[in-house]
Amino acid sequence: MFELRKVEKRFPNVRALKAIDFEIRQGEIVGLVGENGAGKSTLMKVIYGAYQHDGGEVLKDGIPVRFENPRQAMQKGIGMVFQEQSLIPNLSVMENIFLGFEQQFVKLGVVNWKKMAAAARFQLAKVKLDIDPRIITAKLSFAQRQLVELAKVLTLEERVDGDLVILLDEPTSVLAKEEVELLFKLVRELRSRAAFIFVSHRLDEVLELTDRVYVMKDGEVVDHVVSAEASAESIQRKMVGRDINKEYYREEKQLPYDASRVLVELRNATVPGQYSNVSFQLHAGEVLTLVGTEGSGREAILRTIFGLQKLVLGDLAVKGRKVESFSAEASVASGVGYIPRERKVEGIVAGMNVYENITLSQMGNYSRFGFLRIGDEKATAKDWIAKLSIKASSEMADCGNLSGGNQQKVVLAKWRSGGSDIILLDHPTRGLDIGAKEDVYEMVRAMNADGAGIVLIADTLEEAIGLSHTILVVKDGAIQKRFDCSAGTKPSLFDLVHYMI
Amino acid sequence: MPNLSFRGGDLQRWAPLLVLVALVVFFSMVNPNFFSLKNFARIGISATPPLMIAVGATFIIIMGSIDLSMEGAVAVCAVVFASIFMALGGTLGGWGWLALPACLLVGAACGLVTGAVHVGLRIPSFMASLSMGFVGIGLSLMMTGGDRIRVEDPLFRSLLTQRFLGFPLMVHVAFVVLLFAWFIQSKTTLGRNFYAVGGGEDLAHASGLNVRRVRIAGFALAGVFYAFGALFAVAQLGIAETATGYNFMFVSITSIVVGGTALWGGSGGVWNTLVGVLIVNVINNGMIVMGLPRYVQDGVLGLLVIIAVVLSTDRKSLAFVK
Amino acid sequence: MSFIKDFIEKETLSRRNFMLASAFGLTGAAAASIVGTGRAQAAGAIEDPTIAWSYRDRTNPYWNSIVSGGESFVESLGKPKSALVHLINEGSSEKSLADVKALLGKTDGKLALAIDTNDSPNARPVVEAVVAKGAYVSTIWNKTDDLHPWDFGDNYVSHMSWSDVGPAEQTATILFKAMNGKGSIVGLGGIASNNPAIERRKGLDNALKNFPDIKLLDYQAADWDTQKANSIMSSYLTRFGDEITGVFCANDTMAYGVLEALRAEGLAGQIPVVAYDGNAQAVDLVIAGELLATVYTNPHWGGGITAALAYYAATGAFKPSEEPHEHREFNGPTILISKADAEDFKKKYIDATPTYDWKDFWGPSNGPITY
Amino acid sequence: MNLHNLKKHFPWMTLVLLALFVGILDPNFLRLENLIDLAGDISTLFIMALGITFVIYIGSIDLSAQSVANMITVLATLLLVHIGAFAAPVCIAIGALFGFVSGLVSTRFKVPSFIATLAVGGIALSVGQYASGQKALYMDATLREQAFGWMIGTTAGLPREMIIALVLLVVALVIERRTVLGRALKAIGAGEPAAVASGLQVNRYKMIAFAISGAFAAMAGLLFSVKLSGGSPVMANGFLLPAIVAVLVGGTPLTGGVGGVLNTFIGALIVAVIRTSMLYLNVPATAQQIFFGLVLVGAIAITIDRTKVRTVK
Repeated sequence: MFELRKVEKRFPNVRALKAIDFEIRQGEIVGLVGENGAGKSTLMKVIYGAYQHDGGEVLKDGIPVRFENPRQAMQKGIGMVFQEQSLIPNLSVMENIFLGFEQQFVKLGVVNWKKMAAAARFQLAKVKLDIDPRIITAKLSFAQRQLVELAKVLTLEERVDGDLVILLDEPTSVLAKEEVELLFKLVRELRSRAAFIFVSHRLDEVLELTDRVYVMKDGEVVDHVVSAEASAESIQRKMVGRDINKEYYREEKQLPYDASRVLVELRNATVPGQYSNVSFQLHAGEVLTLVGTEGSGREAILRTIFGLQKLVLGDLAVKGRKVESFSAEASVASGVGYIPRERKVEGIVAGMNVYENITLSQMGNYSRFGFLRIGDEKATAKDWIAKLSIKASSEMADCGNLSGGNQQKVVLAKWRSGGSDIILLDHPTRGLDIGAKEDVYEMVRAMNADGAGIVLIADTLEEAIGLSHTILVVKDGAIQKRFDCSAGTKPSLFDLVHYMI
Repeated sequence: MPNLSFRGGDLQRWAPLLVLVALVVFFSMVNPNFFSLKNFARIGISATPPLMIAVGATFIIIMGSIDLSMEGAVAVCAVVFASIFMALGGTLGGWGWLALPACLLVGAACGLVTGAVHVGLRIPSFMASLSMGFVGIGLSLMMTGGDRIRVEDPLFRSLLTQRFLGFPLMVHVAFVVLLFAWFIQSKTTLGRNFYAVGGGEDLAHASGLNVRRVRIAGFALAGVFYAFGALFAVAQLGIAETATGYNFMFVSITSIVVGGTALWGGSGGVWNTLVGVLIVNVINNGMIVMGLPRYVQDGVLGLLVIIAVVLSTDRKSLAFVK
Repeated sequence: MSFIKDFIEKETLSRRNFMLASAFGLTGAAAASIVGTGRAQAAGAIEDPTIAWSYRDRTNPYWNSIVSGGESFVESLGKPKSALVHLINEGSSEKSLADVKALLGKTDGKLALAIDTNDSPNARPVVEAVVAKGAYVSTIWNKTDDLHPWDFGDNYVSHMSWSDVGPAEQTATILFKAMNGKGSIVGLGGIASNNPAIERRKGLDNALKNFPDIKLLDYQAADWDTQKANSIMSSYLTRFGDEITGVFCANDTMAYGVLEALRAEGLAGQIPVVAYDGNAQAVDLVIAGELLATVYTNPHWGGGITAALAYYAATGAFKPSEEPHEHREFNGPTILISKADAEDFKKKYIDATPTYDWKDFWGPSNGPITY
Repeated sequence: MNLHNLKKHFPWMTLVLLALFVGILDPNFLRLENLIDLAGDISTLFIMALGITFVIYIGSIDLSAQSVANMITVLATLLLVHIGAFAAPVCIAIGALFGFVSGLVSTRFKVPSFIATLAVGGIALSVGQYASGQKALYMDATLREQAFGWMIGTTAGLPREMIIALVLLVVALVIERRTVLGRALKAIGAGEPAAVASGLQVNRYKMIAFAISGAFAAMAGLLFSVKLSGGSPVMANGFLLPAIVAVLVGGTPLTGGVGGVLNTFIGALIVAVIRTSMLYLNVPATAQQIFFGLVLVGAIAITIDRTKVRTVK
């Protein structure tokens, strides 16, 4: 029903898609997996019309088509559910659903809001979401927004003849377990209305949901398997092109921490509305993981340690000294480094090159009387590029053009080269492919070995368990349970979930 | 708890109006003459042309762009209107009325060109509109050779001279135009699309919205309102000239922001702009009414504008401000 | 017939140039080589200099009249109007100076410049730049008191200003008389630091001394701007209400704004207003009785004669340094226009532009500038 | 060298092409002496633009520069009588103070810089008007010569103001390229959240950027008042838009993070060439604004590097 034949896409210096063959039949759910940079997102953009292919052909119902923009793709029944935040926050839900297609509600130039609301309710019912369509989108939860997004794409059903193809780009990455279940149930039910292309890093989910899976690597489809017959390991091997080390989280390198050296101590720390009565110690060489759902208060704790949020009650002591004035600058000066979740926004400065990014937090070390010693900066950057095997053409490369994993390495290098020994990791592996994740785990162990303490908010519970010495389960702003997580005594997933919900 | 914060947000929304009320109360206390129908009518007259211009620019700012071409556009509209008006007999009684729609069309054309330059050449609106403003001033100069065109038709001037409920006709007509703007803002697809573009341009584009067309349409629409502003300015002074457009650029944008429409787009609207324009005009009128020396007026206006904006910005919701 | 006149004129000029050149003879050449660049031309050495007028803007009737005079002069030389180069500074002293220097560069000093320098401090650098290039300049309105044409030899030809104190006093007196010598007035001034704004205010103050029963309620700068004057006037109406029985405006364009503010309240023609500049529209308003009086400064003549002075000095038709001081700093003509003579005035100066002899440099002028 | 790499060279290529174009129509234009004069005359405007560059570089805008310069022409003239050459540092400090206040209002109270600087400019205007007694003031010739004589005249055939401007350019360039401050400003312009998360005191650096802009505006005002030997509260009128245009035409976009002071140098020269070209091309008086606007659109369309700017607003 929808088919790509030998599709090519070139960018200056890059052949992003090489002779892609891809097919989806009515009512199918097809998976699309691959490491970052394998060409998944380029392929998706070609499918929904954001990019135009340079070679080969795209066929809908056997007829060659060419989409100049997403709107043309939609008119052929191809819709996209974006990974995050593709709804416009300041508009109402119904306006978002019918954005660009308001004409059906317009009479003599006037929009009939009642009619639109009724139509929106009809769409929302398809995804089983019971909200007032007039509500401003910004007020919805993340999961709700995801469903609105799906409802929006499903409007194509009424609008176009023929069958729908809906792309789901990492729809589960920020959803809680039960929300994922709900979504999957919905997608299965909707098979009667549309075919789905499901793009995800989570192979277990891909195998669970889809009928077939396309595996991409280096701009090519390297494999194409039937889900029921495939295993996560085999797909992973195809994606990476090698075996995944059994010791994924480098547990064998986990050494006991130095309990005599307390780096950070929180005592009865309270920020009303965020968390209350939180106490813990972080030691040299320790990975301490805060586990909890989104909004449980773990981010706020991290922000407090970094000085972005002031404590209302209780104490924070960094290396034995009580923190009086909360500021990021003071925290950085006392050795705290922060690796934020929003890597592209808060982690690196796109438009600045590698050495500028690496020294950004510690320009004092590379300057005298306010003047920078650029030679030293470059030397340090070269050092760390080698040390962390950052794939960049040189220390002069623009960080905005690096891949996600290499950007993350630059952020790590920024703090490590500055001698930070208290590292706050907020979802450090989010959106990274397996190879890059392994690199991050490697670095975590290396930092531990150097005596650094790490506060981690992990991407998955497995990651939390694998990396930690200590796990604190946070719920509703309070620490519910402390798990000792030293090598060999690790708790199970179930143990954690029990206290989380 | 969330209920309470919601009410806080609401208070912020009404802040510009409260500032306006506070200013009126303050000036009335200093000089009771301020609080009179006659003075409100005077404020109404001086606020009418800038209101029209600010309303037009509001749509642009909602889109997250900026328009600095109003001085040129107003000059062109005023001069074209007066030229046609005089050529067709110089009175609304005769064929002269044709100059009114012609003026609005010219305004739309000015905006269309600015929008097309901005979108077509992918030049930031700041520079595109600034440059087209120069071109507009130049065009009006070419048409007039620098002379003034006097429009003395009593019928047209009745916009200023005839009163209804204590206010000149132009104030009433402007209010109707304002309702029209509100209608566009809230009841039409185009109006809502401005908010979509301002709320997230790439998202809107990905949703299949023709953002380029919305942008150009926005500039053309703004041009129509500049034309209204030009008409009222001519009605107010009886003169159409290149200088008819002067002083409107910074005043209108200041008014928009003071009214609570954010420069980064996606929020606010024409009612905010009405309040903002009134705040600025009340301050200007009030400073003279209370007898402040001319040389401190610029400074006091600056201070009050800062205070008004501070009060009406929800600072907690902003990560940072450019 | 003008071509005959031109021919004779050219003949005289070139003969004179020839004579001057020989008179300069070796001394001139030696002087030039000492100066170094040889660019500082000897007086009268420039054949067919570029003629330029540098002024504030094109949107003001006053400057348009100035320009029309300049063009009329250029036409008297048998050249098209477009031969006059316009330097418009848009109220920016920086642009004014930069434009002059650029034009000096382009013409390599073969320039006869008439200029209002926009702000009085700007006059000195402009004159210095012109003199350094050996070009010729005549200024009007704005210059500092310590800057004098005679300190610069021939190249700074002349400065014309208008003594506005007297005429402004006259208009104020007319206003006060119309008010029967009692009541209260408000005033609107020009850009506060402009010379004419200051002088016109002084004229008002002088008149006030003679009328102790007239009270000046307030006087604010409206920056020569119609719209600003309009809103200030309407605010005055709120502040002072019926107290206002007369309005003094420092120029016509502001008076238009004042009149419209009055018209909006049905008060046009009921409160006497006086203005300054004598624009066509103002004269019509005087005839219509809405404006009590205005003062004509004959910008057409001023524009033409200033260019003529610079031009003829450049071509050597006369030698400025041989002229007395009162021929190098002098006041322009002022004609008071009130209801009685407005019709006559309009016929003579507005409906028909009088033809001027652009070689009669000082005929219509009004005595030397005194400090 | 592909088109992408070429893009960052577009500003100066535009300048050269513009200059050559005028030069072909009138070879007089390209005489060295003429070009030096041209560059010299744009100096004051350029100095102001240089300061504004720092503010635009962090993604804000400074509309107070002209009013600050106006005020400084008055204050410099007044102070000269009392404290002689010390007027210079005092004026620069006052300018920096006004800039700092703009920055404070913009960062601390989260008022958009467009409005904050416009308002602070109003305050500067009031100060200037009050201090001047609302008239034009003149410097005493001897005092001016003693205190600031070094600012005017020529050295080795170059106008001194141009030399001053070049020195300031070098200073600004060093600040931009070689100092912690410059690096911090770049980070703020290119990615403010990342700068915050790196522990930079973003607000302080922003305020410093505004203060620098104020200081440069004051220097422009000071130089201008010395050049004109006086001051008045309207003397620097007409500086603001050309100065901002110079920054933008040079290739520093309003979104910040890209471009810099060298770009402004090119931009100021482009503005000078466009302005002057009207004389050389005999553009009629009434068409000058149209010409300026159209050439500006053309220049901007060529010089901005759209690859670094995500959406064009």
